Amino acid sequence: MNFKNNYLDIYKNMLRIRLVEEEIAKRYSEQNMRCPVHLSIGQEAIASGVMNHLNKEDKIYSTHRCHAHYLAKGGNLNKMISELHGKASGCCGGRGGSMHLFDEEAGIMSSLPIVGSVIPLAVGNALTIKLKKERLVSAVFFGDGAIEEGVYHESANFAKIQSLPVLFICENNLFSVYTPLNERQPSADLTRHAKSHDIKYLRCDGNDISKVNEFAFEAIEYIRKNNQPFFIQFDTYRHREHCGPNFDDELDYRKKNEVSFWFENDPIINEKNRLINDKILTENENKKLIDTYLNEIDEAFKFADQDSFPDPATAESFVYEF
Amino acid sequence: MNFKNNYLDIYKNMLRIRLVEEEIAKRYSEQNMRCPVHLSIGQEAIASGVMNHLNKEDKIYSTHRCHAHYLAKGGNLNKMISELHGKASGCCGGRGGSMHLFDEEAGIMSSLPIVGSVIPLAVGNALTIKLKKERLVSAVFFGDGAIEEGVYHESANFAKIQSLPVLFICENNLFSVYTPLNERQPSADLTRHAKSHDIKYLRCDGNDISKVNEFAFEAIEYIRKNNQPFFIQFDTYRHREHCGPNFDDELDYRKKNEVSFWFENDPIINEKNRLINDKILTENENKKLIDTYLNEIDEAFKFADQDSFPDPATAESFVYEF
Amino acid sequence: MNSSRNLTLSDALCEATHQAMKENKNVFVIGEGVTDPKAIFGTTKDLVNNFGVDRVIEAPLAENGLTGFCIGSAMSGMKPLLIHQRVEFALLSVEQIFNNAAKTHYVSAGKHSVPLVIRMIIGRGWGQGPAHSQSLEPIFSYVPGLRVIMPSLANDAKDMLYSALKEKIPTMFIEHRWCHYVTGDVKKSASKINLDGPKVIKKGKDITVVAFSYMIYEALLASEILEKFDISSEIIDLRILKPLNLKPILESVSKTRTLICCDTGFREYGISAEISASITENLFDSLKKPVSRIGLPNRPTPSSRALAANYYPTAENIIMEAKKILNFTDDILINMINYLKEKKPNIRADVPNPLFKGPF
Amino acid sequence: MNSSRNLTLSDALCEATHQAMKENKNVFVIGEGVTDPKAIFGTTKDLVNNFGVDRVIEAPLAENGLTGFCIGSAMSGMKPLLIHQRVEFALLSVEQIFNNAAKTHYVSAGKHSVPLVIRMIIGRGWGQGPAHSQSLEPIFSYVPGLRVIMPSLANDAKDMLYSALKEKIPTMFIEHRWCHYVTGDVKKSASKINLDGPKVIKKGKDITVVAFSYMIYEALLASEILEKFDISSEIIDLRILKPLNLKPILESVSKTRTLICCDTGFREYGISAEISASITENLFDSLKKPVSRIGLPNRPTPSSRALAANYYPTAENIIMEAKKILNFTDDILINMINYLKEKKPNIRADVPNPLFKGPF
Ligand SMILES: Cc1ncc(C[n+]2csc(CCOP(=O)(O)OP(=O)(O)O)c2C)c(N)n1
Ligand SMILES: Cc1ncc(C[n+]2csc(CCOP(=O)(O)OP(=O)(O)O)c2C)c(N)n1
Ligand SMILES: [Mg+2]
Ligand SMILES: [Mg+2]
Repeated sequence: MNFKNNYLDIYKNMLRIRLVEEEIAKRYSEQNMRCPVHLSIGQEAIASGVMNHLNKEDKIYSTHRCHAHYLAKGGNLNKMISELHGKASGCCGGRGGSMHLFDEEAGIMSSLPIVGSVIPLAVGNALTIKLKKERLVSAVFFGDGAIEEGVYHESANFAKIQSLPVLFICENNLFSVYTPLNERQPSADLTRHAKSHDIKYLRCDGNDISKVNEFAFEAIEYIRKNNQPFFIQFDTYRHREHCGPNFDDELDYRKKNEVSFWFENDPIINEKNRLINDKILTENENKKLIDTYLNEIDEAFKFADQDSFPDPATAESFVYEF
Repeated sequence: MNFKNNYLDIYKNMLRIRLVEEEIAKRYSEQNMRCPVHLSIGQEAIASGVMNHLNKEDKIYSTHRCHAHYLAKGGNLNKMISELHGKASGCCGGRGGSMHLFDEEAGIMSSLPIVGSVIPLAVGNALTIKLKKERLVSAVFFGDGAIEEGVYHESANFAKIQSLPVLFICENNLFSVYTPLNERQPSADLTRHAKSHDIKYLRCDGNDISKVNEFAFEAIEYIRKNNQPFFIQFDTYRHREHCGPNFDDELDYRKKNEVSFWFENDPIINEKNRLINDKILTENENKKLIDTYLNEIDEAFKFADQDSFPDPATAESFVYEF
Repeated sequence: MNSSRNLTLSDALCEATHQAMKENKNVFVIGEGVTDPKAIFGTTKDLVNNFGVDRVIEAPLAENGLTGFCIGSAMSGMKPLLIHQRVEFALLSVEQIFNNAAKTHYVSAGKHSVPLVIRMIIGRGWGQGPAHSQSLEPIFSYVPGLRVIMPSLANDAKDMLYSALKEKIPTMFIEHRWCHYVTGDVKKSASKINLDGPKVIKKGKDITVVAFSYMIYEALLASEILEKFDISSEIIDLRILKPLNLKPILESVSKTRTLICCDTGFREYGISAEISASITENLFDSLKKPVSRIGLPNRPTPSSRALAANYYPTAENIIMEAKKILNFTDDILINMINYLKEKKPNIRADVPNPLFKGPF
Repeated sequence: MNSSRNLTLSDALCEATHQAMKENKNVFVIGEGVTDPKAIFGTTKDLVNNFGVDRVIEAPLAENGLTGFCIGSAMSGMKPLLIHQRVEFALLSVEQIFNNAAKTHYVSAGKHSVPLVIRMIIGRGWGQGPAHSQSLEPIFSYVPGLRVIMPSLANDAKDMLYSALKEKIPTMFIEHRWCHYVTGDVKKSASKINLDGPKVIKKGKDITVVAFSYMIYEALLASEILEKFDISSEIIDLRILKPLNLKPILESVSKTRTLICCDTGFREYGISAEISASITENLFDSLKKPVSRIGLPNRPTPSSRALAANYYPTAENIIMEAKKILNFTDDILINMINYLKEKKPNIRADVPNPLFKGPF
């Protein structure tokens, strides 16, 4: 594989995710999306940069904060918005809600709300890849909180001793809900938990899309060549409340200068400016992009609105697969 | 505290443990000790060296392989042998068996058969010490297998961020049951799992009693001064089968040269030779020591023999503490 | 001077904790979010301001470890109150709870105690979905050595939490999120009460209804409807699922000779199965009809409100079971259901019934 | 050509695994000790020699992780067989089992499958003590989406394991250590059978006894004694605790109008509670007496054989319950117990009854 420096595509991908989530935030108070939502706004570069080097056939796993990963990997937008509305065409037929997004056709295997719980599943998929000699990558996204759960360590150790093609992507947004990383761990360098398991690792600013793109390439190349796990820490920040559509910095749990530092380091605005500077994009083209996406998003919401609710009579199906 | 180089005491302690366990092994086939036994034969230096620097008031926690820790810390021998016999005077009144030894008066808080399960308990005791400002040390012994359990990592992280006076002692005997360490982990250097949690650590040959004694002193001094956790890895070897009284090297799961290397590196024989060499002990004194201990041990077995079984009517007591 | 005020159950729990911590400096609180602005749905409000970070410990994400830390610290002299925002998070710590919390007192022949209280919250509504909504009390109630408490009334919740923190028994204190909103007269001072079992919270003579936690409110509503039609029901709040004290239930059923049991969790292998089996063993000849059980159907909780609608049993189900037992006419049933619908207009299945705000 | 031999149940399980692995290269085995000289009480013997370390994976100590690896690998096309030497070790993985194994098929509206089998062994005897002896089947049976199998007969165990490995349902396959020693006629070939529920293993007309796993042997022994005194008992092997199929039990109880249920685990909140409650709901008017339940008393398992002696229920308890139900005379009871003692001389409570070696 060659390094893909298709930054305009990546930018588009990020922009689209941002617009989808802003629309969710805008409409959330209408109470038609009746499930908790954990928005990725501010953290899009990681999803877009990593997915840039994963193929459709590669597998990804995600958490409660899964919208960006789902969209970046090519998950179906209509099915996502329908799922948030609890409608029949949702990816889970309305059974899961926003924390259970998946789209097998796009290689999005599972998103799970219990912190850390999805990590061993991705390792298990990597075991399948090894046993079936599929030559794919299994990638798992998780937060700085998830690495505190014991199961992360059990997963890392197993991936290493079994030589499994799994990419661990830790998105360090410095918080678990309202609790800062430094109250929970002795250091913000989470790669120490890759090193200790003898797993190769990298760390960079997760809001710098060119770094993310380069590091993701390096990691994924390494995995494909060596059939060994790899760990990347991306430092980033969420813009809005942990769960829900609003900003919540009036609660003062995050330092003002930290907030402003990260808000000014917005991956999408920075990249847009760079692309315009480098004459890869014009303001006009950007506006058009936005219009196109808003249209698509509007259609998705219309689709979800018009979609029927699942028939209560179907509630009993699929408990068992006889 | 000053460094204690009372090697004759330490030797006695090791010797006594060895003799107790050899007696258990000898009598096990009589089927009066009707519970699984995990002998520490070969690993005694660690228990004796570490306990040399712990006071009676300091707390220890152990595993399925707890005999040496119990005895080295000053646990009551009669209560232990009675417990192995399922008798009423046993430390658990016969309820626990050999994997549940404790003696609160001697600061032996708990031994537990589920691998890894005891580690957070020791950390919890260290939390009590901190909250009650008791200035004690809580020490936990566990194997190279236990460190694979996620709960070890959860415990290490919490001990570090809460600044808890806990000593993690990992006895690496290179095996979990029949499975060698190198099939289970990428490296035999287990201190990497202290470093990653930003915990101070040391590692040495756990069969070299002078090293064990020095390192234990250093660690415990550090904990007492700094109220911070510490981790020591002691490399060692068990002589007999994982569970039961016999040797089992006919099964060929351990390499012949590894077995003979470690058997020749017997902590008790080496130390005896050194003490005799250095004129601290004579062969004759050693014989007398052995006689004294064998006598004591014989008494303990008599005690257990004569001890009554717990009254079946008491089986209902202590489910709840109303 | 023990005046009382109208408080929510969550405020009542918060008060109990403040009072227990004030009285006993060995009580400490630990959990993910206990010091954060949301303060575990308000139940840990101001604790950290009053008692400091040493005694109100914000935890890393490590539920299994946390449970072990609490057990070790309980065994060595402290009284931890561990809080999980969802009962599901405690699933990671079942080994610690079953083996170490439940058995240590027994295995040590009474020499060790594990005076630990674990608060766990059952999520419900607003699309919580399959992994944030489970009623797992049967799992814990199966294990001898554990105490399992599920409060329904605000003042009782306060007294039970406060009393559990005074005793030495490892206690699973399971709260239904919808009970948090319920209000009631709550005494200012906290009382040490006997945690000895179920309580008759409404006297009656025709039919006994055993319920607990949130289902108490559905039972009270059903009872009100039944009463309109001259059927008098006795409601027993089970309160303490383990150890199980059947006496108050036996007494009531001896009188009414009928019984409906309501679970917040699954019907199959649920709490009501044990109650039904035990009561039938004891009162087989007095029972007019077999014991009725009400609980969730045999499937996970879907997120969509369309699928959740017929999932959770309500007062209506209780009334239907009452009809089966008491054999009143279809006409009366229809009238009852109509009356219920009037009292409880089209409420969405995914938000708490405002009727159930209390005070109770 | 499907000749059969007398094999132990553990050998039967081993054969089922070999055959399943031979037929389907997606089946793999994983667990702590699966390749070691003891080979999980012989049940994984020669697997690694036949199928190599890729498909017979010796695992590090990480039960929660392992369960997740198996779920992920099952979802992506493999058929893992995960083995725990003691059911207690699986307690570390309950979150994975409850949330991910049980619910994924449902939550994904049928798009994902988790064809995973987890073998878990209930330790017993030889002072296993409180944390190596628990019967935890009610915990798993509470959860919709899981299948819970507890085999008792050797050939049936083989067929059930083999069939579970052919299907796509996350299956908890719980074996009682003392059943491993039991022998029976085991067919050479493995059969894919319907895993659809309980089976009458002995016909009778006076009383129905439902049991499973090791308690089947106590029930058969009791049945033999009762027969000597002209009481004919029908024995139903429950086999599959979840999903629960009551039909064969209903049929039998409709005929005998009596029922004794036997648990290997605790009586309170045990499997029998559900069976008692359900059967009574359905057959209240036919039942001559309330359903009897037999199970462990409400306390942990002590290690000492002196305390274990009265802990485990035996054929004697079944006979005593039969007396309560059928009202035979005290004299007959005494004769029965004497006869039982002759058949089963002073056997220690902590080793398997040699009577129960079979063949069955
Ligand atoms: C086992 C478990 N514990 C607690 C929670 C509650 N919870 C949901 S998200 C979250 C924060 C996780 O932080 P992190 O992993 O950093 O992800 P982020 O939300 O920052 O993206 C917590 C504590 C949970 N879902 N699962
Ligand atoms: C959670 C759990 N998994 C598996 C076991 C079975 N088991 C008992 S001891 C043991 C070996 C543990 O190895 P290690 O920690 O190195 O201690 P050692 O026996 O070598 O002293 C195992 C796997 C257990 N008791 N608990
Ligand atoms: Mg975070
Ligand atoms: Mg070891």
